[in-house]
Amino acid sequence: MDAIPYFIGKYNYWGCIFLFFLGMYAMISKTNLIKKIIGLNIFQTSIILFFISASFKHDATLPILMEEHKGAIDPVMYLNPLPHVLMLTAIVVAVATLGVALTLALKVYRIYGTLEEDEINHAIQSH
Amino acid sequence: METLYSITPLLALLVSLAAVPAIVSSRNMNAREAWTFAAAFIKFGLVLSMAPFVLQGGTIHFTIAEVIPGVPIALKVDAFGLLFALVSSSLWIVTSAYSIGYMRGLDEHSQTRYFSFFAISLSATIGVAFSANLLTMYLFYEMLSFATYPLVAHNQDHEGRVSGRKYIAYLLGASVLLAFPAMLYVYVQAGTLDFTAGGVVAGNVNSGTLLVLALMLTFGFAKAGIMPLHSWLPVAMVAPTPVSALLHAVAVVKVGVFCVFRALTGTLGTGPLSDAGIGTIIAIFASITILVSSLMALSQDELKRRLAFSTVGQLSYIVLGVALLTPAALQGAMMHITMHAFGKITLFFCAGAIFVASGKKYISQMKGIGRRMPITMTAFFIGALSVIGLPPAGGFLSKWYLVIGTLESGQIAFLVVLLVSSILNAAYFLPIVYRAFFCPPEEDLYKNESIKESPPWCLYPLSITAIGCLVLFFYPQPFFRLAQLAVSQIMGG
Amino acid sequence: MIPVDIIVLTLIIICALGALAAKDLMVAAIVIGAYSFLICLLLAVMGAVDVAFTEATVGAGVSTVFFVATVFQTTRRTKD
Amino acid sequence: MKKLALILCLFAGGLLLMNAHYLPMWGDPASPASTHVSPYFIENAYEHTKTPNMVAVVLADYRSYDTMFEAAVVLAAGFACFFLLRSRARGKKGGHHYYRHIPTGVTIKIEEGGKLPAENSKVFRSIDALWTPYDPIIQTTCRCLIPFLQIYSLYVLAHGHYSPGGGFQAGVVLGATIILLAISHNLKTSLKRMSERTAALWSIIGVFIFAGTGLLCLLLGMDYLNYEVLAPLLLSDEAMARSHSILIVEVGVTMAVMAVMVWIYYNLSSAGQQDEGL
Amino acid sequence: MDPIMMEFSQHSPVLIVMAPFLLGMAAAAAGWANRKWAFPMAFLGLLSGLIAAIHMLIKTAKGEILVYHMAGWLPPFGIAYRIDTFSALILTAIMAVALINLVASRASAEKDFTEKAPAWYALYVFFVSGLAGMVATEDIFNLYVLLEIASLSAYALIGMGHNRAPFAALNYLLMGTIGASFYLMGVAYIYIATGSLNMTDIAVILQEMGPNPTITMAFALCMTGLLAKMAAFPVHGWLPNAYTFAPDATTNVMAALTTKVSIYIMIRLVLSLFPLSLAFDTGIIADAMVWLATIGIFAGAFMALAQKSFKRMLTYIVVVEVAYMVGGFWLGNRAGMTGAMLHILNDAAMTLCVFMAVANIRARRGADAFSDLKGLFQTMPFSMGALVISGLAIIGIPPTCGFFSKWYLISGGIEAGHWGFVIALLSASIINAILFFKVFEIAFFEVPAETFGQNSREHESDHHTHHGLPSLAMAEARISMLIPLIIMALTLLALGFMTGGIVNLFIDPAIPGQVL
Repeated sequence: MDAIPYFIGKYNYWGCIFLFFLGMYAMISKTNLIKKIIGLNIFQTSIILFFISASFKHDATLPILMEEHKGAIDPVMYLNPLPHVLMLTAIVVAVATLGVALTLALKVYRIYGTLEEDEINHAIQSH
Repeated sequence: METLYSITPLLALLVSLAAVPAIVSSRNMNAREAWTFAAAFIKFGLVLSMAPFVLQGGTIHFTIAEVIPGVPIALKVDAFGLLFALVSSSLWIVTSAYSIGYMRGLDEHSQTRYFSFFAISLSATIGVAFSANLLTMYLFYEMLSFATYPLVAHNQDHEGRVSGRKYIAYLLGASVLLAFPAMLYVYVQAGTLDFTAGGVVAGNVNSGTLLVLALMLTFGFAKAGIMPLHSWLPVAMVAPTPVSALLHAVAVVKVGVFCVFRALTGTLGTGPLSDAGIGTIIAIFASITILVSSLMALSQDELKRRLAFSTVGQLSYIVLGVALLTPAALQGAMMHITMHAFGKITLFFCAGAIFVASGKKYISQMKGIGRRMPITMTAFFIGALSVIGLPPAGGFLSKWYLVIGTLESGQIAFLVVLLVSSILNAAYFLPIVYRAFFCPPEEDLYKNESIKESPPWCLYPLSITAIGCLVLFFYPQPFFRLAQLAVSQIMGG
Repeated sequence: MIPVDIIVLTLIIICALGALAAKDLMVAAIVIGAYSFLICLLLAVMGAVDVAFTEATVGAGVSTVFFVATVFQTTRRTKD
Repeated sequence: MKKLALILCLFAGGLLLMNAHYLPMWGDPASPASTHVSPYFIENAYEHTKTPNMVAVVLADYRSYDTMFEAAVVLAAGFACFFLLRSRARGKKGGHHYYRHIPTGVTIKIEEGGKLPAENSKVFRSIDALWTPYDPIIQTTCRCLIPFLQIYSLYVLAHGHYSPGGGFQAGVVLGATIILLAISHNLKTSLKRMSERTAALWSIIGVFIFAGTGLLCLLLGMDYLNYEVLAPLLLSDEAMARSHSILIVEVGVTMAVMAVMVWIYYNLSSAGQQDEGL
Repeated sequence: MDPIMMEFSQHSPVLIVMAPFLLGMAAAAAGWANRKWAFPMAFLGLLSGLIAAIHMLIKTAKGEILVYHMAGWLPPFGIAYRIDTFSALILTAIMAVALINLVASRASAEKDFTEKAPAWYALYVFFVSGLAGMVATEDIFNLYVLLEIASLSAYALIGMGHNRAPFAALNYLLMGTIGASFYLMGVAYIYIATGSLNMTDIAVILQEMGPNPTITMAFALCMTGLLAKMAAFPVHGWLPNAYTFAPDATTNVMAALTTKVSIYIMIRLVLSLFPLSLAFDTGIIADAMVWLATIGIFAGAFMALAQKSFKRMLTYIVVVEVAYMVGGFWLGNRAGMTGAMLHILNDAAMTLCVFMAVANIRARRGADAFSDLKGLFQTMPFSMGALVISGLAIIGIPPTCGFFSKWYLISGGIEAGHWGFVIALLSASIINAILFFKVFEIAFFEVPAETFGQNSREHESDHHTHHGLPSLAMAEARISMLIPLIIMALTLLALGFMTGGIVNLFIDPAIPGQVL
């Protein structure tokens, strides 16, 4: 297998997987809650990218039917619309999760006066 | 063999359970105790009503629920079950009467709770007696453990707490860790748990596994009190005496040996057990228990504790009878359930009566008490005779059959065990009687003129059971016939 | 067309690392906005215009505003 | 913990990276994802619904049920933020208030316990504690921008059948205009335009339009969300009924998303007090 | 049945989700006008869900499998709901549990949340309908969306509790999102390999395709995600804090349902999506899972022993119960699977019961540290009675339902020769017994210090104290909390007796024939 087409053919997947685990690592290891939530954001967007990458087709156009094709449609001409729909949903779910996460972080801040996890744990233990 | 499908066993089981709401909601003591009596009599009547049919060799079946494929929760009344049910339900009536005297005499607290759980315990006992398979039996066995916990811990003091903890730890621990997995293993191998003549595992397991199963089932039903799982019984004596009397001389402990009996004969089967020589191993455990507990009983000063150790030994007689696996020994074991029940309950009633009347718990304080409480101590004497196994008390008969059983099986060592233990029994009972009647009373007995016979609610029951001990010697036929039938059913004859 | 994809994805990864490394949460919030915008670009490159549109409005727009609002209400300080 | 997380992520990441070898090449038109179900959508979407934008069709018709719950997730998030944060108690910013005397443009700080001007005073106006200097350029620009943005969002909504866009995008843009108002002026101004109560009600109504359309289909005797049955009501044939219904549900989505975005912003930016925002 | 009802009844698969959902929204909207209207709406919503569930239960019991095509599009193009006997059973359990808890929690919810109570009702109902949808749906992506709606509501419901709740909820959110995202990544892999999202369709494709590394990866991702969602042992960290600090009204339903539904999803994916050979043929995955569960049981049980408050102790028991089900299922034989599936139902019931009892205690005593439980058998006999029954069920004592699922689990372990798991289950019983008896002892033998001398009523002849405790005046929980609790306690017994019927009618048909 030729190295360059292989690299091009897999680079998207690699990038997404890297982002996926970067986000996860940030969620686990960062102590700042907002940083954790940023990790969460990266984590979720990586899946969106992954899904869309997987559904990409060379030499296909946007999934919006062109006037001249009405009647006889060749599926190879158009991109797969289904992953787009799924990821649209996933984005909205992600922003909803983000909203709730930030709300909780704000609430935590108002209770402990800090966003650092270790300081919060310390406050809980000393209480 | 005739079989009949009838709801009567379930009714007999439920009647005391149904009495609980009535007991709880009763407005005064008399109503509450009236409910208890009503339930007791109805229960006894129902059990008795099944006797004629069973005496003809029939069995009565009832399936409550199909819970696991091949293993329903089902009731079956056969001769052995009926024998046990008759003993416990008849003695419940007597004990109820005695409870009234004892509890009122001592002005005990939480009597409603006491009577409620007593009724539940009886339901569980009858349930064990009428179980058609190991699962049903296990169900009622556990129900009995939990229902008796509040009775053991009745005093709600530190001692009660410690005792209750030990009680539940031994019983629950053994049943969950030993009996339950053994039962499941049998189920996985055999696909059924019904009690059948000849057992259900024959051909499915090798003899090593069979030995493990037999030991797990024998020790798993720790209510049988085989050493080293016996020590819950002496500590359970902190309970009010009627509890000790009915539950820890009749219902609970007999449920233990009954379960061992059923599990060994009905599930594992007498055939496979004797083929593999496992009976002897269990018999050895039983013998050790008999001797050790008798020796330990000798050193107890508290009357109830001495009785408790005596019970441990007597229970192992029954287990020994089972383990010998010969018809006479089995019959003797079954008879001993009855005989020991009547004898030991009498003894406990007497101990309780002494406590109610004089507040005395220790044997050393009981010098000359027979002069103040002649009826009580006479009853005590009769009960002791029965437990020792001397005529003219019923205990003689059952012991006789056990002796024959040892001869039948040709294991003379166990005969020696029986004889030695009988001597020990005499050694720890007769001095009490001697001391009560023939020693001069202690100083404070004179000072406290109020000590006289216990209240009639205490006195009559113990007289009745004492007379029962004698009657059973002269007229043991019903139980005798039942035991014979049961043996033939168990041995597959 | 293909190199564009690789370049953008590389930039995305750099932005992600930058957002996580930033010592100021406000900076991190803004960088994550840029990250979202690049994602949107990559999506558009791959022909998912609807998704790109949504990501642009939701990810780069509203999410960033939410982040900024939260940072405003709490603190910009972070230890990592 | 950090090291453990790193090892875990490296291990699992390595596994996934190695596994990526078995994934179809990027852009491969013969991959199963492109050949199994998707051709059906591409071939039939227009015929079924007379809508060229396949994404809109799949979104609001083939997989409309998903989309409805997507709107529901947004609604739930709105409720969640409200439920968690909203409180009437004053925050930690201290008891002082800032007011502007409109005729002179002077800003006054009133310490705790001081006498506050009347709520509806024409002369004094309450301003945020995180007060930024009065900036006519930003305010005017935003004022000019917002109507155009709103019209654009309606265009995105209405033209979703033919071009990229649709309910979500429109809703977010519409919500963004109100957030923009809140940022450029202050929270009170936007609350006057769209109160919390309105936002909540709109979000519920929005989702209800979507779910209600489905319920109507069900009541008329077809499967849930099967728009075909609405044809007589919409005075059109079945394909057009689908097309129209897609618009209807997208309107619902727009309303819900817009209201919820604004609602979440209100709560986040004021930490639930809704007195002073960014 | 009259024609209108016939017409309507075929829609029960969608109504079970939509009726609660719509009425939940209505509860919020109506609650905005007048707070009093929120509860009836929510109640009505869950009630209609329950009716739909029971209706489906009856239908599936007759051997029917209900398939419902959303928007009329046939799968794999549209979204479908597919309800077999077992899902109908779980749906009924979900709705019943939610409804009972709604009634029981009304008072505490309205007290705790006052003006925000309508939002609580709405989120509660969203949560329940999300769970119901997860059970019913046949579309793996729809499952993700429903999972998220249930989770988002859950985060909010938890976050309003104790002072420490928001932080616990945030941790739960992070962990839950990791779980859900892993699942979504798995969906992506499945989609890449098959191009389909419908479970039945995928199963057919995978059957033809044979072994495939992408599918193996998808399997691993989905399972990892679900393990995090169900709080299986190494990733259980979020659960104890979240459930301890959540408001009681929330904890009751969450503890009873969340983890159970995740386990249901795991079972459904393994049995009806992935090829069985993938899960069980190599034996490595299955063995690893059972060992994980075994360790989880011990770890959870010992951590439960170390706790000082009752509610927190129970949360660790939830972790242990999860491990039962995971282990039982991965034994891979019929008995083990039956046990796991039966335990989903039983555990939902008994967890609800025990947490409701604790909620009652907390409502009366205001706290649940072990030292706050003194004298409870006298002051709250009915609640304690229910607590005892649920404790027995958790220990696994017949005839409560817990015994029978344990029966299947252990016999599955014996059949598979997995002695470690058998021993773990038995030890867990013992440890549970220790845990509960610790509580019972305190409640039975000890008396709150301040009541000595004051409250004891010595003159009633019946309560005269000989050497027992001084009598305490009865102070039971309010009737609206007590009656649901007693119903639940009786249900635990009834479920035990109905085990045979449940297994034969609902669980056995749902296990594929090739599982022996």
